[in-house]
Amino acid sequence: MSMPSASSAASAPQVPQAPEGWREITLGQAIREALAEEMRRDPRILLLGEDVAEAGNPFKVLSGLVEEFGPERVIDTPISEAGFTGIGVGLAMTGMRPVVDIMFGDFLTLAMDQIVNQAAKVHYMSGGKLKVPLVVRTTLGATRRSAAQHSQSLHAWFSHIPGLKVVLPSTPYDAKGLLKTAIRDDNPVLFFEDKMMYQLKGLVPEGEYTIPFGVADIKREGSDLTIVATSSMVQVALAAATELEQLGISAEVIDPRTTSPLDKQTLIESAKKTSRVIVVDEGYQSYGVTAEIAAVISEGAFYYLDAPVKRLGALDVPVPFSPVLEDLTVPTPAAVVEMAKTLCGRA
Amino acid sequence: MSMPSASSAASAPQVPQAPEGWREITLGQAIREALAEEMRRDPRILLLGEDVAEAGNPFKVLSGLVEEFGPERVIDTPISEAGFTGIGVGLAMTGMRPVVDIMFGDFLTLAMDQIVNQAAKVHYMSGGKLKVPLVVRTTLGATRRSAAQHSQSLHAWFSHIPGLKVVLPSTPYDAKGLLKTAIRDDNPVLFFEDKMMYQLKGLVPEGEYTIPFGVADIKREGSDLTIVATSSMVQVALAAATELEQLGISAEVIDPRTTSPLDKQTLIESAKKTSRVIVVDEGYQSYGVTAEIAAVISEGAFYYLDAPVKRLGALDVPVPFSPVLEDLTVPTPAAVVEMAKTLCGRA
Amino acid sequence: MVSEHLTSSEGRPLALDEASRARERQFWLSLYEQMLTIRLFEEQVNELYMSAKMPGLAHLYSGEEAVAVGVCAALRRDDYITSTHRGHGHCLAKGAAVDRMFAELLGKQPGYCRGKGGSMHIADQESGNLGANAIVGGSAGIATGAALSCKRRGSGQVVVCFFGDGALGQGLLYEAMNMAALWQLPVIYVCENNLYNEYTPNRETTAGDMLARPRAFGIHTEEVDGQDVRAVYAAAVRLVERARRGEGPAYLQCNTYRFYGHHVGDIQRSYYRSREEEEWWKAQRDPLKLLGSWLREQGLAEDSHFAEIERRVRAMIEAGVRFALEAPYPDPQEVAQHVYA
Amino acid sequence: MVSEHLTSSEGRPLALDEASRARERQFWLSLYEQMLTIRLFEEQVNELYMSAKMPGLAHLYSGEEAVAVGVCAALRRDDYITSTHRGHGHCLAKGAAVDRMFAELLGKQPGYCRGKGGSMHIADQESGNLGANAIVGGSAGIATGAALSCKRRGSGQVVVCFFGDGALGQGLLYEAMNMAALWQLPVIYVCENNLYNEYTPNRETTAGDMLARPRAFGIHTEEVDGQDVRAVYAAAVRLVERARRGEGPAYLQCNTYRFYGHHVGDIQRSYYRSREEEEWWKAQRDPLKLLGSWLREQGLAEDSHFAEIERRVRAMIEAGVRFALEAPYPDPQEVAQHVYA
Ligand SMILES: Cc1ncc(C[n+]2csc(CCOP(=O)(O)OP(=O)(O)O)c2C)c(N)n1
Ligand SMILES: Cc1ncc(C[n+]2csc(CCOP(=O)(O)OP(=O)(O)O)c2C)c(N)n1
Ligand SMILES: [Mg+2]
Ligand SMILES: [Mg+2]
Repeated sequence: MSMPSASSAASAPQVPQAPEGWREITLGQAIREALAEEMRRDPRILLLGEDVAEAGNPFKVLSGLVEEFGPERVIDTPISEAGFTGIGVGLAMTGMRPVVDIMFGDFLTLAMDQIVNQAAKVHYMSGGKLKVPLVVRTTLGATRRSAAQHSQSLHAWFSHIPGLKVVLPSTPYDAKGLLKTAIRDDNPVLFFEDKMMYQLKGLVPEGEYTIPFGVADIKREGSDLTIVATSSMVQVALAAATELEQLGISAEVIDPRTTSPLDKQTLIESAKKTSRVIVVDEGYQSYGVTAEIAAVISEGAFYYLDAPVKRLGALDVPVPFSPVLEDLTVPTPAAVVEMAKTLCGRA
Repeated sequence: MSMPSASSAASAPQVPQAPEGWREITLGQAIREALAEEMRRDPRILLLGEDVAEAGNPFKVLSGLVEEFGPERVIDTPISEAGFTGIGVGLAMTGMRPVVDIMFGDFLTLAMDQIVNQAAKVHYMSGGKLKVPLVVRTTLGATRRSAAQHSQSLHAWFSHIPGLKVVLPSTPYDAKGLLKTAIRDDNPVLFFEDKMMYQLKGLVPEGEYTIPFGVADIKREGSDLTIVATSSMVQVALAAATELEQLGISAEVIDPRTTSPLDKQTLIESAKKTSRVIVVDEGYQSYGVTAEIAAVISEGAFYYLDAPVKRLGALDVPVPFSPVLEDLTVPTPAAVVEMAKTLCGRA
Repeated sequence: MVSEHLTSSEGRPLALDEASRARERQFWLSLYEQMLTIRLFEEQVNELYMSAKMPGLAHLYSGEEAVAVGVCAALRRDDYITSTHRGHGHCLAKGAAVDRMFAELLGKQPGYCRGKGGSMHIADQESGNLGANAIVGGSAGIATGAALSCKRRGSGQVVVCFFGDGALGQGLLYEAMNMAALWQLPVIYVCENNLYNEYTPNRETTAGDMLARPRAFGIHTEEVDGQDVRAVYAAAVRLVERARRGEGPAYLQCNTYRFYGHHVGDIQRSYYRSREEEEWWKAQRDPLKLLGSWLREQGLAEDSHFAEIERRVRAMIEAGVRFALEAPYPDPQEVAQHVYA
Repeated sequence: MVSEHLTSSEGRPLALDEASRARERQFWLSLYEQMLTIRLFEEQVNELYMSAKMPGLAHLYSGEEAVAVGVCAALRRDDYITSTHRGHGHCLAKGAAVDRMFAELLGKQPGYCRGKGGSMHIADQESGNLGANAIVGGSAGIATGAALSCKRRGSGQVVVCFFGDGALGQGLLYEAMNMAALWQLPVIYVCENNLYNEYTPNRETTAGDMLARPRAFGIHTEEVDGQDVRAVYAAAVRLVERARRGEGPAYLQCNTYRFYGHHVGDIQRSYYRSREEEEWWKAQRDPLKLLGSWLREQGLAEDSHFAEIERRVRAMIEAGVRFALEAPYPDPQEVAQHVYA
């Protein structure tokens, strides 16, 4: 199953009426629906985290779940990220399927040992005998005026670690389908939600669906330029693509959806087709996700590229509080457009 | 000041006699000398970590320091990586210059919050008022048959974080000079020592010297191919270069020495000269240091490259215990030679 | 500030000569003024949020003023504190100025952190504030390290580590307390127990006996009514002197309550705490009212004193807000400054 | 195995009828045999290291056998344990086979983890061993999570989390214990207090009263002579039954001693502990000798029993080593297998 129209998902708010069998919901609702449907299907699924029950987590993404599933399955924890992530690992190793909520992606710093040295390695170290079907749901993204310790996008770290899978949904449709896949996966999965996107609306089908990992989605087709964008940056890329269209530049926007596994093939094919590539991601640029994707494309499409692959990540600075500074740290449609114009010889 | 001969440092064991004013020491000794000399110079320097005092740390790198500087300056801690790293941050913010010892690089997972959310951001968040002159010494590298939780090379994570500097010495000369610079730096510095290299010998001058950060070192000059290699991989690259010489391929070996700051200029210049590049690093390959360096070179030397930049990192698997498997996960001279031959059209 | 002040908690007026009475009056009124400054500062913060003039969120300290003020009154200016996401009170009590704090909250250039830190990261080296921390429990190590620094430098400084009851969930705190006890460091862990971790009552997050925890690590532990600034001050003086004498770390639990929501946007609170509970604390346990009543009962202060203080504080707050609203934003190029020293 | 065994610790022979005596003999001799298995297993590990047949290092459990054996004797096969870098004893006591363990230690394909885990990561799902952990304290969360799983599944299983005294330095342990206490989970934290964290005596790393720590979190806490397998077993039975009845977590501190170095390569130990200390423990507090003497005093066993057991164990160990030495290494392609399930 796929979206009725790839680009309509991204620009759903403009669609006057949802097509037959599709509904418009927010990304936050998509997450909640995925959790609720999966929890109905499989009693082994538990949620754990800070303020996940009555409070429904600070972004209200989990509202209603404790009412439906009870406090035995939606569990408020102390402020102990390492501890309850470890508990998630132990649950997962012994027949349960926990979904752990790390309120802000920045707090992953506290749970790194449990995620990286334990969850990621148990299956391998045990020679394939033990499994860790654990989902860690968390956030990324800046511009919420939350300053340096509540604004980071640390997904590159996890993409670097074998044994982990990393998911970066950019639409309600993707969020719902990918979260279901994450929950059914037998491996530890890091699921990053952009906190600025919870209100983003988009279409999802009525019935059940899942989206496989490792399959990039072409959010918009184009022929002059490929923009590879992740999570929050997909909307930025689409906005840039719309502007570029005015300038007669046809941009293809590709969302890898999972950085691990990474659908190298689709990225390379697109690069071969357009010969020009920009990679946009909200993590710090240096040693971030844009580096891997750029390296993969530079190698895989080497003989087809007309210009170097350009990268646009967050500025390499701690995220400042002041709005006038913070807004300078995150890639914008304007910055993508500028880069695209230069790349296409229009600057 | 620079080495009497760049290549002789790397192959020091073959040098029959040290030139006037130079001594041959091991990398472990170089570390110890740097610490001892700096501690004599500056009473604000303290060492903290597990078994750093009488035991001299498990690699015996610190032997003799507690005897000279006493337990007030060489402090055995409980097994509390987060706690004593945090203590290091607090010391650094209030006029001391701590050097914290994280016994195995894998245990950095426990101190991520203190390093990344605290140490790295204090200066910026305080608008430049507070400083964190903290050195975190730790290890990287596999093939010690220590399995998945004692063998990782996690330096890419820290290279990704603005506010941190990351140092990867590959010779006794570099280790001593870079560690002194790290200790004198007013920022948090991650200093990674390859645990297989503590016995590596090389020349150091008698007197005082430091090595600036962000200056790559050309360990061997060449014209057909550039091999960028970090830490443990420098010796691998030099061994490969020697073999390649037999085949008539002249390889330049460049060691960035610090991944943050990264001396992009020197890398790009070399790539422009040779037109072919291999990047070798012992971290997991995906989303690792090789990605950033390859991306930087692919972009910066785009119009000069005859072939795609090739990357050789550790296999993307948790490090296995079994020697027959572990040895397959780390780049070898043979693998570099193979790659170089293909790249130069000799395969 | 570490003079001896009478802290008899009964209503009975103290028998003092005039000079002592004047000193008493002056001291307690200065604490009253600090608490009022925090209270009115926070009112303005809420106002700035409601009128969409402040970016982001803020966690108000109203209701808990006696803790910061009572503890900091026992400190020297060069003593250190570390603070939390709910840090405005600590900042002010330790000596920060209202105008530069407002400027910081608005992301303006004259702010304490040049607008880069914001509400959750105010630091002010000059008044010994090593910074607020948006990671719950995140400064336990920093405070302990600062204490080791004081000890090694022989500076006679002490360190206060403020944190909420929620930080008891963080393992780092125990790691740090263990080392503080082992090395007998001059650090005082001040737990502001306001009964909630965000939206969850701490009885659901905190097993066993809170006070037994620091004690188990060999740390001298006390508990105090965090709404009674005289009691907080007395305890702080004791523990600070102990620490300064080299007798090691202490833990002070201050039982308190936040009058507002977890942050300025937390308006609907009935699902986690009742309006009655809130009303009771505000009516019966307001630290300003409690100190005010005592001062009146003692005949140490009367309406005119309080009116004068309120006028002064309001004027300062107003001027501070105006300063901040008119202050410039940082120059765009500052975004890349201060990443490295 | 959770039958009731008499555990009078005095020398006085027990008054039992013949059937009971036979059961007693059988039970305690089986524990003796397990302890001896561990002892001789470790002797071989040291031997394999010394003769350069084993890759890497290993942390020997010799001297501490009574802890693993006493505790695991109180467990069902489907109960879980988590183990440590010093984990061979736990593995064997929980039911792992000697040959596959040796194979793992040599990095061979028939090893418990196909050679991928090695000494510090042996896991054996079939005997309920969730794995050794090379991160000190690293399994505190895992064990606690497994206990929550047991409770949610209503399986009646309990979990034992083994760790050394050094793990008391890790904050994770307190985070996990807090939740175990809050949620009344069936987990028993077994602290193997062998006095040292690697090369540092734990009095230099552990402030306050160790046992007060779990207690502060509301956890039932006991301490036992870890060299006396009968005492360990009795305590474990009590705590396991408690946990199985749903009465919540417990903490059992077993005071013990490692006879060898921190790891096989730690030969020069005099800078951190004296030879006299080591000799005293080996002579006076060897768990095998202690149980053997008691069995003899009770008239429950005599030389021939012990000789028979030793023959059997030695044969098994020898066969195991041979098996492992002859076993194939994993196929090179296995390197990329099992990264993902
Ligand atoms: C490590 C971490 N986890 C979670 C949060 C989100 N958070 C912010 S404040 C808070 C509650 C803190 O409660 P407490 O320590 O009692 O302080 P209070 O807000 O009551 O003053 C939480 C969970 C955080 N900032 N840091
Ligand atoms: C997190 C972490 N820090 C440090 C180490 C290195 N290390 C291995 S064993 C050990 C000492 C452990 O002491 P204890 O827990 O008492 O166990 P014992 O070795 O005495 O059985 C240390 C520090 C580690 N493996 N993990
Ligand atoms: Mg609170
Ligand atoms: Mg020990």
